[in-house]
Amino acid sequence: MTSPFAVRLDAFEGPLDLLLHLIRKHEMDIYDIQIAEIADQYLGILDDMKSLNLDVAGEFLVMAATLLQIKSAMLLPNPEIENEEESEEADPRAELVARLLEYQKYKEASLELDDKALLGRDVFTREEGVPPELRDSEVAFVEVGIFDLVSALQALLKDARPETVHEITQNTFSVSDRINHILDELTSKSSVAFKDLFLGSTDRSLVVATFLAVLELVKMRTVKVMQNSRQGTIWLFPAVPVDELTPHELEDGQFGYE
Amino acid sequence: MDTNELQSVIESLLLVAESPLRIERLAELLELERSEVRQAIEALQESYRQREAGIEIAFVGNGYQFRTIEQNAEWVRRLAGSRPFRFSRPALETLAIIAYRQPVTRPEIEYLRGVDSGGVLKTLLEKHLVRILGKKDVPGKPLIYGTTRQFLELFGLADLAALPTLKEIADIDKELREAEMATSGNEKSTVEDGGSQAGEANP
Amino acid sequence: MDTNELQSVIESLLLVAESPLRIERLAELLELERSEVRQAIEALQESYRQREAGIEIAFVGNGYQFRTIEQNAEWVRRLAGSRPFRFSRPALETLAIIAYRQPVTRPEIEYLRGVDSGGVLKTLLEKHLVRILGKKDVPGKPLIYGTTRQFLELFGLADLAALPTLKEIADIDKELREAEMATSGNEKSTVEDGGSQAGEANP
Repeated sequence: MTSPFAVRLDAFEGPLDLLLHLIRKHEMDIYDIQIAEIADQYLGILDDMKSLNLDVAGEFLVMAATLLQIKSAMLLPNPEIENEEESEEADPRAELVARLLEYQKYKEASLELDDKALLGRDVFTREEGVPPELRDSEVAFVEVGIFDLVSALQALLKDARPETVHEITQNTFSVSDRINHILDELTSKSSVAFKDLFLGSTDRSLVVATFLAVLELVKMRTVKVMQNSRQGTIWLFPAVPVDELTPHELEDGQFGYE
Repeated sequence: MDTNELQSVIESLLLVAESPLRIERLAELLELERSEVRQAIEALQESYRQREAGIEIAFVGNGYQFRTIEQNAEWVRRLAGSRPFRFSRPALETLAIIAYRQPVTRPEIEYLRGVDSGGVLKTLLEKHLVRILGKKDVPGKPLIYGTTRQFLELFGLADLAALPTLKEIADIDKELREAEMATSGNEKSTVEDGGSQAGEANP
Repeated sequence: MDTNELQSVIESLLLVAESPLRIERLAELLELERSEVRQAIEALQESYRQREAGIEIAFVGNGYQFRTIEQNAEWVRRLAGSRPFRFSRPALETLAIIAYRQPVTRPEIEYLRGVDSGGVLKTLLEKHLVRILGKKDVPGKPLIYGTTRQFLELFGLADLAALPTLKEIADIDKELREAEMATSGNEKSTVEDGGSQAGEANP
């Protein structure tokens, strides 16, 4: 049942990749693709897949339809064509060819990128400089950007009671208190989960003060925020030796309201 | 500060910096002209090269950084007990498109690749190799993506201008044809290799 | 492995090691006698000393490690001291309020913070993180404030639209979730949408 071109679709990045393969295999000029032949080949491969009960991704089906559309368009005589230039513009294959050329360019570029001396694979730098995510794929923590933090904040606020608009929230939790609390936790435990900083409370002022405290500690490079997967728990680690975590710099004189 | 002293100080600073040090930052710190700093760094680079040291001063992500030389990769990996990671092809393709066409939207990436790219995009965001630059001012306000400093550092690129030149199609076609001819006869296994690679884990 | 190569590999290993490397560890890794390793390291140490480099291979805690030389300590401290911004809590709070609520007046900021914010505002103005946008057309004509380009640069944002609002985070999550769920069959329209946009996407 299988054609001589028994190929696995998952070997290809997508329909464009498969088409390029077929064009090359049949030594066609990419600027003058024999659509009928290519379409037959392409559909044959898809049929093979189906007969093997393999899933054919939607993108491949869309391309099949496109090929058939082009094929039929090419069978129709176009009375408006009068000279070469116009005929090229009206070539039903034009868009496909352009896409193939463009795709091939980036595919090639991606292979060239892969040939570079990659940090963490071919070249290395001092440990602090290596993006943590490249150290060890399974257990490595990823440094969290502002986006991730805000997203965590959002998750916490989702459960929060809606605020009464005109009530001025009493700042029962100050940022410097929360900083000191985090530093205490880190000194005793050496790491602490972001969500555990909120004491199970959804009090908005606590959440915001804690969030700002974390941001500030990150800005001071005292604390590193890491996550082992996008949905995973966010962890705080000390970015400095534990004995330097003492909150002595964080007295009210420096942090207090003016 | 004489030339030797300047080079010495720069060596110290490069060793302790957390990320590649920019000329501007060094010049400001040392209260010198950028050109003086650049000259000193270039002399240092040359001196490491000349004595065929195991470390070099690389220009990556618009800054300078000590890195091990590529020839010693195997030993360094042995120290860390790590195996070389490899990028999946979807990740590389998507990354290449974002790198060359940024700012670029997800629909644009998917048009160019011909396949859904949401999953790959998410992975690249998680790895901090691409970032969201904002939203495009067109109907639907799609997010626009670009590469990060980490991307440059990972691929050892000085800046975006250092990306490999996009080749003319004719060149690629010729190269690929030659490559395929060279390996003709084992088409099947090549294809299957490709398959197993594509499925492999991201870095 | 000849002497030069051995030294080169050791240099690489010393650069990337997280903690001082012991002779025993190196010997094991390199499958060499300790004496050979020791000799290579000592030769390396000598070479760094001789060219009066800014870094040295120090013997610390039973192992070897790259360190900056003591004479450059002041410069290294300066680098560490020139690290980007330390925000005080009032500054961070005020900045956040201005960023998300701009254009905003001082009374509005103070209402939200519950305290006088004149001092912080002045600091932020001096640091060029916020600026005066004009005067609000209400009684008293209070000044209105907004963030600056420097603010965007500091936080690595392309523009204010790239500020991570809660809503935007929700959008990204949604977009990426949809991407994951998107499977076969529904791609046609997406692909075509992408097509019309792809043409204007050049960097």
